[in-house]
Amino acid sequence: MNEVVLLSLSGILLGLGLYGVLTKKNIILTIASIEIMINSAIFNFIIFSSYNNNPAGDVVALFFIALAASEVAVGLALALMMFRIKKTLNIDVMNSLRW
Amino acid sequence: MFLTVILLALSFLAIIFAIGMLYSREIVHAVIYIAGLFIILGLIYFMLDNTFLGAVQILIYGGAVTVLLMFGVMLTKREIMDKKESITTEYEYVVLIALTISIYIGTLFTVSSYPLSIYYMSMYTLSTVLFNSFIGAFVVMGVIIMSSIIGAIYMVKEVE
Amino acid sequence: MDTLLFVLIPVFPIIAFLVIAFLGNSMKESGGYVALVMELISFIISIYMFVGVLTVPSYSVDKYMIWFSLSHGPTFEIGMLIDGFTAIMIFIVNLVGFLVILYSLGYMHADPGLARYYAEISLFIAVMNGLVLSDNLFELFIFWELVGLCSYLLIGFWYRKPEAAKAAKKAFLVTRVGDVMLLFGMIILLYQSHTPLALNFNQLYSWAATSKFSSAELTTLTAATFLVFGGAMGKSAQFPLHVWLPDAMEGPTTVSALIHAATMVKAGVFLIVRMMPLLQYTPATELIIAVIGGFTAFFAATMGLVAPDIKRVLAYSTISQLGYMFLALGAGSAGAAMYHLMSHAFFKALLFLAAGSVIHAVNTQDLHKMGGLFTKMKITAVTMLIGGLSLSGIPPFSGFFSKDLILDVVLQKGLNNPVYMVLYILAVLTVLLTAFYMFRLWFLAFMGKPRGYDEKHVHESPGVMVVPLIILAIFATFSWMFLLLPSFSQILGISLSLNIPTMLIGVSLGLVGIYVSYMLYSAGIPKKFTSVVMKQIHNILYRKYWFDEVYGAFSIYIIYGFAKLVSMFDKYIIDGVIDGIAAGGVMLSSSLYPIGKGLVKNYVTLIISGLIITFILLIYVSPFLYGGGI
Amino acid sequence: MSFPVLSLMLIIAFAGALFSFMSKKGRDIALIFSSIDFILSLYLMFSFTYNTFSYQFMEKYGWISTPYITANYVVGADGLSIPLILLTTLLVLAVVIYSWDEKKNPSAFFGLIMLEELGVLGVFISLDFLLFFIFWEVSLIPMFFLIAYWGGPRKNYASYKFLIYTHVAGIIMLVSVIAMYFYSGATSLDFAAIASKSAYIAPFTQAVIFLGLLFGFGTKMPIVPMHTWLPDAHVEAPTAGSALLAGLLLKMGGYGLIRLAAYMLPAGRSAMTPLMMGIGILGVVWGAVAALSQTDMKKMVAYSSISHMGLVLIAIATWTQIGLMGAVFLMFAHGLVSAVLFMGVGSVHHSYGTRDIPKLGGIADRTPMLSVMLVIGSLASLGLPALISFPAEFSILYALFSVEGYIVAIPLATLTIVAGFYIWMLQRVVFGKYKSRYVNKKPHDISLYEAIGIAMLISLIVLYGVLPFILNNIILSSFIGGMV
Repeated sequence: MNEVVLLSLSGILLGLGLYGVLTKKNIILTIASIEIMINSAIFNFIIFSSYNNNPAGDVVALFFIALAASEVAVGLALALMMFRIKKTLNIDVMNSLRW
Repeated sequence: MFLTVILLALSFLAIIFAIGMLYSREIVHAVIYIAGLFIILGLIYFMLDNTFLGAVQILIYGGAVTVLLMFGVMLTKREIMDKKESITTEYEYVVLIALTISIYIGTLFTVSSYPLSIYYMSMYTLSTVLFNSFIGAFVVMGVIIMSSIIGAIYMVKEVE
Repeated sequence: MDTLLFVLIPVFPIIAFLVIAFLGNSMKESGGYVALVMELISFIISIYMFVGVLTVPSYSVDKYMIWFSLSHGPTFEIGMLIDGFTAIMIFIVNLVGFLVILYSLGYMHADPGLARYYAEISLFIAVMNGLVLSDNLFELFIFWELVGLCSYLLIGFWYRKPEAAKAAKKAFLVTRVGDVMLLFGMIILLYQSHTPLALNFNQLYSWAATSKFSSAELTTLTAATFLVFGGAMGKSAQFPLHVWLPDAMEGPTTVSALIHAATMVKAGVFLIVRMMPLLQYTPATELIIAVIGGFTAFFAATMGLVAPDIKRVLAYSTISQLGYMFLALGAGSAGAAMYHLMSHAFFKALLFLAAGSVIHAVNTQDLHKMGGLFTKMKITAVTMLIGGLSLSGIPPFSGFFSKDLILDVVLQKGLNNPVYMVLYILAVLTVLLTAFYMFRLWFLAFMGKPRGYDEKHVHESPGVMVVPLIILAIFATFSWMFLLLPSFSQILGISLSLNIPTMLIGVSLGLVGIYVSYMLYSAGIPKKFTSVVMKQIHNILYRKYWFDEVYGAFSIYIIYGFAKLVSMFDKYIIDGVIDGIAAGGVMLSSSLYPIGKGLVKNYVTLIISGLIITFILLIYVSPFLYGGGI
Repeated sequence: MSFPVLSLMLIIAFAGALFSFMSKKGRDIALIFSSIDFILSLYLMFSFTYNTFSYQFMEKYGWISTPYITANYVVGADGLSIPLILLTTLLVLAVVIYSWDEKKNPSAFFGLIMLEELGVLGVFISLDFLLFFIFWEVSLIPMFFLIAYWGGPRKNYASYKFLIYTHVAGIIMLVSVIAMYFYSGATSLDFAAIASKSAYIAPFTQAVIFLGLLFGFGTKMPIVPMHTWLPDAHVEAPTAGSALLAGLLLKMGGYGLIRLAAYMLPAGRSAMTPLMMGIGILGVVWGAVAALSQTDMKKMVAYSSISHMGLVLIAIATWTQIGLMGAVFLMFAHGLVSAVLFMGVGSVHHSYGTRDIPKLGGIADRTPMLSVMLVIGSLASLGLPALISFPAEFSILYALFSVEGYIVAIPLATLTIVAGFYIWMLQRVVFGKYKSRYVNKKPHDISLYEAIGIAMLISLIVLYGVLPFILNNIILSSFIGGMV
């Protein structure tokens, strides 16, 4: 029962994070949504690691947390850059992938 | 049973916070909601007898990341765009998410046929594994994090 | 006899052809002499062959060389079959060929395309000799087509005249229909007979003589022989395919004399003569040949009654006489057909050359513009009279004997078979018509008063043109004497038997025809017909039963229309589908274009959709397909 | 191993292409190199050993060797390829001479022609599928550029259509051969290795693979209804391109169909025989009838090619000795004849500035030499005996009759239509009164180089028409004997 609850929470968080990534126009909120998705993934690792008594999952989760933190730092740096160059945080302005 | 009730309550709260983050009008509120979400997840880790990761979660996510996000908001706040745009109602995305979740839960039920129970994860075990089996990955990870931080700083600094 | 010598008969004209074709433009007039000399040599050799075969009537030699062979199939060869029919035919071809070249020296004098003319005539004589010498149907077909080619080129000799170009096209295409039938017949015969040497005549004969045909095989054989006759129908201008020959008169008159009267059109008769040993097993085909031949004889003669053009009258006469020959073949007598072929070759070549002489003098082919030439061109008039009498079947000219033989043969057959009786009556009526149109021509041309040509310049033709006329007139008069030679009769399997009643009927009808035309035309062109019926009949005959119109409409509206339809289908349907697919691709891509407008969000959506579809497939679909889970 | 003459031919063609591109006198170099190739192919023809059923002039070197795929550099020739090799070198030489006066970027033009020779030669001599496919694709590229750069007003459409059609066909062919390779379990992509095992594939699989190959090679031939690229490509291509396209590239389809499809997959072939017969007969009729209504002379000749290739397909479908001999012979014959016709039409266009039949008329008056060549080409194409096409057509029709009976009446009747459009064209274009209304006022007769190019081919048309056994013996003794 517990694991069902936890895994469901993880899935729902992933979906909500994805929803945020896709719909939010503010780049900071997009980064926050990505964080939610990463958290749900980490959460999954921890659930399985706890239930299987396998520390490897925890270790990976640890790495992910560290990575996610630095990723947020880089993401925010990018957001600042974007703000400086484009004078806005609207992600729809960033369409220079199309030449 | 007690654990289940607590977990359910925490999960409910987490979802509330996540939705709140997605639908808040003020971006600062959104950051506060997400901080709440992170902390609740940390609490859940505690409930799973994984105290070290719970602490890490609360420290890094609930503290550092939230503060970083806050700084991001503070550095750019004035230029935040029209509030109406923060919520979009594009139907296809919602469908997409529903699909994602249902599939995810579907996988979950295939998995849940295994006998599962919660084990205590001591810090000693974790550190033993981390510094023995995963030492190489640990070092690589450190380098990556270091370089990404340096890159971020450099990037921000360069434009000045 | 040295058989290998006879290989040279076609070789000399070929040499002439090559020399004139490559050096002709610098040779001008002298090209004619080259052709003449070479043809003279061939003529001498062919006389040698003719005389030699007459001394040994049962002579039959088959010399061949392998052309190419298949390990699981027939061997194709090229060879010579020399027997009585070959000798007679080769004699005719080279005699007329020689005389026509001689005549051409005068007739074609100063034509700008002289070199081309002599080259093509030489080529024609060469391939005609090859056709006659062929010892198998395959080889015969090759030369058959080549004589058709020469005919095409020579009809279109004056290619600047659009009518000549059209006539050449018509001749080629109409005979092509027959040729394709012949090809079909050959394929069937080759497959059915399985002779070791493909379609070799002697082997075909022995195959037909030795094998016992079941009824299904007989049906196949009937189809094959009928198709072979189809080829003859095209080349010899028999009933449904007769339309090309009158138009072929657009070529020079010498060409008409040589190709479209004396030799090439006889190739069909010769082919059927060669096929006679097979035909006797297929009475149905024989009957068809007789019916078509008899009908054509009458049918063409009716059209000849009103033709205004001197050469066209002779052309219809040729068709009609060829019909006689096929009638004889259909009645089962190769000899009668062959003999009529011979005498017809002489008198019809004579008639054409005489007509050429007239045309040379008055510069028109329209009978209505001639008249009163007798006093000015006595030799031409007399020789043409001889030809006309021979054609009309008046004794003692050779045409009388040959025509009488055919009528006799058909009558004998008709005593047992009512169809042949009807054909006999038609043939007898044709005698009347023949005499009538022939003498209408003669009277209109030579009697009465001049009707609008330049009288001062009209004079007898030069010697090179008159001499061939005289020689041919001698042959037209006296060639029946060949029948007095026992060996000649033996070759043809006929004799100079005089059946008095048929003879009387033929001669009297001929005389009636001459008398009627004398009454009508001796004083010039009679008044127009007054009765409506006669006017209508005249109109029908003058319009040639609207055959040209019907064929023209068929080719324009049916075949060309179908062709248009097909190319429309290609253009709009097939290309439309292909271009439509391309356009659809472009449309699809341009409708997908906004997705790629550079927004990361869209890309992420696509990636996620892909992932989700993959998950669905993996989790929910693959267990059904492979039985296991993920 | 004997003297590697086949590889030498490839190298010479490649070197010719390379030097022509680089040099300013590309045409001299192309002439020299294509003559050398022609002489080498004559050497091949005369040193050919009769009555052996194996490949001759074989060369084999290792090339790619992995556990999954082994491909070698194998070249060789037999009775099927010798005539086509001869045709290739001869046609390229004739085309080089014919286009001697090309003004627009001549070095690249002649370089592309030599490159085309490389591709086509490679296709005809390679005995390994990977090599075959590489050369197959190599042969497309120069033709694409010939059409796209030297072509007529709609050259873009035509060149892309050509490229897409033939390339898609090539890919389907590739997929089918790969399927054949894996289903047969052969150890290498060598033709001999595949052929030794492919006959044991399950019949249904064979039929499916055969269908793919028929599509691939058939589009190239082309067969109805994948034929519409051909008229467009021909109309827009320069004369040299048309001559090479009709003379060589179409033959690749027939060659591949015989060697790769029909020979290697006997069960597939027999399953698909009715389809091939049907398409072949349809093609014969379709090409002839469509040609009748064309007003562009080049388009007319192109459609007649479709008709002839339909006959080739019929011949392959009969799979009898005489039929296959006819198929190879007709491919050779059609190569020469259509090249003559395209060159003739090209010269008409050159002299009078149009190819439109209604606008032309009586050209025999002004350009007699050209007219003679057009007449001979047309007569050869309509199958006049003593010219080259007749023995081939007769063999094929006989084979068809021996296999399918009276259905032969349809292609036979079509022969009258073929004669019809050629003779009608001659009547309207060559004969009659000279029409100067729409055309160039002062036409000049065919130039010396053009005349030499055409005359070379015509002399062979007559030679092989009169003495067909020169070619027949090669085809029969070495290839058909071992195959059927």
